[in-house]
Amino acid sequence: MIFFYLVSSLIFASALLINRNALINKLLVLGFLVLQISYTVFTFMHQNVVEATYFMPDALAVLMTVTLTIIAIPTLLHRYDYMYKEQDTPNNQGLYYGAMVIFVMALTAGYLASYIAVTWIFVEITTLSASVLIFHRRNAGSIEATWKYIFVCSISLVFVFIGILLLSLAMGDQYGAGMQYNTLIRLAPSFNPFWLKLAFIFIFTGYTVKLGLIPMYTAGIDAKDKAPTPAAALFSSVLMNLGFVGIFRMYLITAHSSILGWVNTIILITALLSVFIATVYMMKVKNIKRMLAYSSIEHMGIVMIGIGVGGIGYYAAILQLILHSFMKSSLFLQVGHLYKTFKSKEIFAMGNYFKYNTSGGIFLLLAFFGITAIPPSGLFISEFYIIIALVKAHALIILIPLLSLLTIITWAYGKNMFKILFIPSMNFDKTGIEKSNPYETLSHYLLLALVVYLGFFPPTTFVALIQTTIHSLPI
Amino acid sequence: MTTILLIVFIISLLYFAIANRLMTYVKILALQGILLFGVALIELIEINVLNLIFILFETIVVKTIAIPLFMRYIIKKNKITREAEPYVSYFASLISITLIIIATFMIANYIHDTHLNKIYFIAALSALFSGLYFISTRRKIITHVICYVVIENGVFILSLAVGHNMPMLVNLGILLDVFVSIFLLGIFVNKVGDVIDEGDVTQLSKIKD
Amino acid sequence: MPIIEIKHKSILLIITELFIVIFSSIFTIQALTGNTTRILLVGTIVTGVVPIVTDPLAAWFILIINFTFFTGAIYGVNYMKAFHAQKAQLSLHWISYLLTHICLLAVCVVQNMLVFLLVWEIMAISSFVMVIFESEKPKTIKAGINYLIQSHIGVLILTIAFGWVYIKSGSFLFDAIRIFAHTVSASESFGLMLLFFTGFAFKSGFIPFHTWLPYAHPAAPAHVSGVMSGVLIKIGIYGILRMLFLLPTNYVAIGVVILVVSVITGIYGVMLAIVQHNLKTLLAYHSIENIGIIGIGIGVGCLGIGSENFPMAVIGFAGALLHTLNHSLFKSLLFYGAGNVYQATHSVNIESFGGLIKRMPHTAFLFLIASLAICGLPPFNGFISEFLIYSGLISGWIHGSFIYVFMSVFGVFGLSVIGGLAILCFTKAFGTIFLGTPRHTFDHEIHESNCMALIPMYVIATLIVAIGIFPFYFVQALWLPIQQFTGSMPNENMLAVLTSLNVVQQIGIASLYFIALAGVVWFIRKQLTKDRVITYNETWGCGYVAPNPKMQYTASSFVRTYRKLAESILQFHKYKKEIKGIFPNEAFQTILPLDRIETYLINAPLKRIRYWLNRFSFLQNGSLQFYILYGLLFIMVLITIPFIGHFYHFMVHLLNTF
Amino acid sequence: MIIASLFISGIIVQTKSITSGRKGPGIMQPMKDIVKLLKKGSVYSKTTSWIFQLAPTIYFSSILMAMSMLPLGGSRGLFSFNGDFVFFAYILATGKFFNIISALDTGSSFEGMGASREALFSMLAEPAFFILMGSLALLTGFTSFDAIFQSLHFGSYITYALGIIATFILLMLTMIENSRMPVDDPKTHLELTMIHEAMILDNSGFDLGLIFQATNLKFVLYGMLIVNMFIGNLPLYTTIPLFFVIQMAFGISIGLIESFIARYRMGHNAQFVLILSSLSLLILFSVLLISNKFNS
Repeated sequence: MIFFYLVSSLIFASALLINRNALINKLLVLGFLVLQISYTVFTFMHQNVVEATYFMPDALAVLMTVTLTIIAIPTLLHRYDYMYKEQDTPNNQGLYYGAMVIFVMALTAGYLASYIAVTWIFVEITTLSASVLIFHRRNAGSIEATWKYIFVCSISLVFVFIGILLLSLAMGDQYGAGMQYNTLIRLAPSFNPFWLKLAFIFIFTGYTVKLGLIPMYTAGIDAKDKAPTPAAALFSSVLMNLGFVGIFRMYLITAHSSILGWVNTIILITALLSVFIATVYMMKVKNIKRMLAYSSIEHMGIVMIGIGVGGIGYYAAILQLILHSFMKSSLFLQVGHLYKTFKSKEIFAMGNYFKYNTSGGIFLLLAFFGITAIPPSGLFISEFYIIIALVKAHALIILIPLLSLLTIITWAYGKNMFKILFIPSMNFDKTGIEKSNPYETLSHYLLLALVVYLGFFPPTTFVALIQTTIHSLPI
Repeated sequence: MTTILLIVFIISLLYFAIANRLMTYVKILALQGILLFGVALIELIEINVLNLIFILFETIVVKTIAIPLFMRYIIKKNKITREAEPYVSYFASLISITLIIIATFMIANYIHDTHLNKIYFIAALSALFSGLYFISTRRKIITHVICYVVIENGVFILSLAVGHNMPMLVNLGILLDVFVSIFLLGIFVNKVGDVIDEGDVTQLSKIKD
Repeated sequence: MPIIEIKHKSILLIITELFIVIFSSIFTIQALTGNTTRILLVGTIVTGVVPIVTDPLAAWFILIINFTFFTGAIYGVNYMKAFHAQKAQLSLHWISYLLTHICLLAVCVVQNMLVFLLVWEIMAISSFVMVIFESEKPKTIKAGINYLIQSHIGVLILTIAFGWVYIKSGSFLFDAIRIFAHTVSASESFGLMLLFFTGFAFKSGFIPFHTWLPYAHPAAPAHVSGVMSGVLIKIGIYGILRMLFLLPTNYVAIGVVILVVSVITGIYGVMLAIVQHNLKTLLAYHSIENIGIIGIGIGVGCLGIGSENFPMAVIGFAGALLHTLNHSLFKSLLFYGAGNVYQATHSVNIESFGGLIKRMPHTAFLFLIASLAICGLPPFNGFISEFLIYSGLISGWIHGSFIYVFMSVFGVFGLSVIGGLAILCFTKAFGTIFLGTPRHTFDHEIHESNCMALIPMYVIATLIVAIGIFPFYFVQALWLPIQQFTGSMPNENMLAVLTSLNVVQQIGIASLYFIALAGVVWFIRKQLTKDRVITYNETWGCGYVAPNPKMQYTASSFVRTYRKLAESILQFHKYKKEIKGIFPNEAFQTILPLDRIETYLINAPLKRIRYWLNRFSFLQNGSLQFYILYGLLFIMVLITIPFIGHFYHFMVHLLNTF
Repeated sequence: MIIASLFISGIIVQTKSITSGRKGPGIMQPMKDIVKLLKKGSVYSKTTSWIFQLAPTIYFSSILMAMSMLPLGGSRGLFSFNGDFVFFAYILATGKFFNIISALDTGSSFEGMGASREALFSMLAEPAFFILMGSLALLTGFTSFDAIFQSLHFGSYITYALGIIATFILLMLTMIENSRMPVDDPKTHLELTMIHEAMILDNSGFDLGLIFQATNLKFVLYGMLIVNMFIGNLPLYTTIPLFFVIQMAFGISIGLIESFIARYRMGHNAQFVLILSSLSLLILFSVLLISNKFNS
């Protein structure tokens, strides 16, 4: 089935590449969506069934795949609403959609991969397809962003590869067993801690480029800034999830070995520093997309703090991850509407959005509360759990800085958001603002509602999936 | 025998540190390719033939011939000045590369592993770190690509070290190497080259906060 | 709501309000007559069971909330007529108004920590949306964000507190707090209580957590400020009371803490209030002062419980609760008065007013009543509650050990100073706004606001007078809520309590007598002076023949003597241009008071933080080399750290060998 | 007591004039003034409103009210309940409030000045009164005027000391409340130095009469407090003459003070007033000392 999926999505991609007709283009996209949805359902049905020896949809994979599919639908469809559609040649359209399809496909496969090296391959593929998306505008800025993104990603992926090699060294005599995640977890207690540590360092450092932590978060910011908003929505949500999957699977391996304490320390320090960096730039940036990108960094920092502190933090981390994906992708989609209204990404050029696009304005208002984890946002629940975990672990040295940084971030967010929403901007001509009809905002509202719903009324299957994901971890 | 080759490889890194012309870099790359070929030949002689041929092809054709030629072509095409123009003086780079190598030796000193010949580890890590070091101290974009290839060589060595256990990893490494190098260079030739006449990286640092 | 016409919108609003009020009041009345309503909602996996309990304490607050919100709605509908242009924003405003009301009610009745936080925060943000209604002014947005952030900090503190309880007890129910108190040590539960107090203090604006208040209130529309300062900050008081009730802790210690903080709050608030020139800011600072008075009441109650002094506890809590009601009444009345003045003159600067009593007599009359009430003067309601607190303090003063006497003296001292200063402040406010001659000529005609605005104000005013004259009934209504706190106490001397509460009846009679007396004297005066010749003339200017409005005493000159005294404590910015030379050229002097606590506690640290954060902004410097370098350094550091340890051991070994 | 009030200021004036070696006007002179004023018609400023006309009435009646709360000897006041001295203080404050705003109503700068000073000083004076009464309450254990005065008996010498200090404080409070020397000089002719007198510049006729009468009543009011402190619960027929005697002494003493103390600078007044508070605190702690509460 996975082969069918991969092959057919490749076919779709290539068809999109060669096709020049807008209608067929639409149809192909819809077709791919159908494929994606059906395959998601399939994985959901056949959990923990090994496919083609290299793939196995375990709980984490299923969670991530469902998230991806839900987000992929609006991101692929909303493309048609954005103002810069007319300046696209059919050629670009085709390239864009082909890359989109490959990207989604690679993400799905990356989640599902049950071999550490296979995950790595698909991460590489996401990098390449992502770079096509970033390059979509073909101006100096996008070239620079693309170049940086590719380069930093390639270097990081080299790190990951080295990590994998070191891991194979860590296995010692048992290399015959193969580098399947379950096998690695099983064998982890007998690993050589020296090699394991080295391997973790390299793999962690490598995957931070996708997850968006220090040290390698840097290129991702530019990518999210320069990519078209739907692509950026994917970058800042599901792509980060892929990075998380990579790190989390490695974490699971280390969790069964003797070096867990050391790993947790590293993760906590890194995560807190990431939140700090995010704060520094949230105060500073004047570009809405970059601001959102930094806020993703902040959220990933919180997630990793949850992982590092353990206990109920594991549950909270995964919850936070998923909710953040929905929240952030919907925000990025809304940014597309903002760009449509104000023809600019600079915050000082925007203003009084509430007046020009009421539905969008209300969404932005609610989304502000959603993203800053102010109840009724579901993120509040996950952060609440993380705070509890920190208090329980007596980690006040983490808790207090974290909370103060979060407060500053909330303030910065509020400052910019309400500038956009209410304060009219100087020398902005109100002529030629096309009214965006409310249905375009509908999907954003749905995603927002999903965040609240999953936060406060999580369905039992959802909770069960998260529980099974973390069941093997020491509570 | 492999030890000697690898030591030569490490020395080539030192030479890389003090070399001041782009062409020299390219030559060093070719040299490293040959060295890797030798190492691979000796190390992996016993694995199956097809795989071996594949690896040798990679080392000889890609690393030794194709990439260096490609580089020369780019340098010619974009009329990049021949000088390397690093940020830090050659002497300083020499010192730091030496330090890196010593550090890797020290690290290797802590390894008690029967499966690994330490010299591989040393060569690989020093190649990695010095490659990173070069990237962050050289000004030209083309040098970044060259240094990336150096890093790739290091990775290749490491994969050779574990190669007899898991050939799959070696092949993967090779695939990555080929794929990414081609990709990077392709972009470079097509896009970056024409927007940026003189391949100075300062022109690629517009986006910042 | 956006579809509906404005007119219908307001009607719809009123109807909804009415519905909410009636619906919630049913339970309230039941609760106050003794039978508490308990409903158990099945929550979700996350929250767990959600008990909805309407006990007397909640009921009392619900009554206050309902009254204030209802009158506020009626007043607001009329006030908002000026803003009919921006339809969408208006409907958003009214939706959030209703939301705030509902959430306030929910906060009172919900007994599940998580849901409590949820509704609490929804209330905060919806009230925030109300505050930023006039959003075209950047100042408004600034004030709104300030408010939002500070209340968020409060929520974070509460979150930590609740999380603490959750860890210990593993349940989100409020009863878990009680269990918590039994399981852990006294000091720990005291710490928890302090956390709660701090968290709620942010909302109710105790010093030093008050700094959002003087910005948010003036920024909001009049009815919103009335509602906010009437009930929204009281909800913090509710939280404190609820936690005191749930968390049996060292009552003496917490009482002392609350009392001291409250006295400081009260004095500081009124001291700053006097020197304000923006009417609404002045009123906002007075809210802080009144919170202080309420807090004194609570402190007295706690001390009473702590010292097993039953009358003291009862009277203290009674005073606190009654003052909560009273303050919500006269403060909303004052804000509505301010709103009328603002709509008539489009200004809130006291210095620019004068002689408004001739233009808007009704507003002036209502404002006068409210001012008398807020100064705690008989025969109005403010006096009753302050009197209760006084007598509570004195009863603690008479029977009780040294610490109680000391605290009570402190309290009495504070309360009397607050009273005096309040009189100074409101003579200033009323005098300069409504009396004398206009100090500033407005380019438009000033006229009394219409009856729709005045009706709710008159309703409030009548209630104020009613409480002043027939306080006993209201105090009776308080009996059950108080017993929630004191029920556990041995109350053998019930008689003393009842007498001490009956006192208020005599006060009522005395007030009546006073009014009658005044009436009689007035009547006599009328009789005697009706055939006298009454001539009208200029004010006597000490022989000066050409008096003009500039000659009269302004607000700032009125409080100059005071300011000289207070300058040591408070902080002022003076911009002055003295008159020089023989021929006086133009000269001015403007004094704007600063909140010293704010300067030192909020602004300075913020500035430092910003500066400090900016020093790290070199990281994303756009050059690829650095990005790679970060990775290199990261790995290097992680690898070398263990080796440093090894190296250290090696050196130690080396040194030992020699 | 009303009767006494009629003479009190006369007595004061008399004493002053005697001490300053003049032959003062008869004791009845102030009475005559007031009666004359009550007969007069009145002149109102154009700027004033109904506040201005209402205020004197309320001022007057507030003082009557306060007076009706004081006990005299055995006979308790019309109203007496626990903590009625709070009511006492606040009802006076009500009167003062109206007095002040009526002054502001005229829009004259002098009256504003007077009003501001009046408000400030009486505000500062309040704590002193409260703490004094409180400490008396602490001494006796009761919280209403008559109960306090009933059970107030000077046992030991220290209580006598207390009594004396308390008397002094009350005396000074009287001076402040009625804005006499040394805080204020009613007989000055420079408005800038007036407090109380400045406030009533524009009142005339009946109102002025009311205010004067109210002022006199106020003297008596504080006089009565002092009186009550010394005469415990004696039967009425003894208290009445005793009362008059003490009132007389009170008036004379005020006269003496006025004639021998110079008026303070306005700046100093605040300190002077605050001194009273500290004094009353002194009383409080000495009371604490007596009813040894420290060790508990």
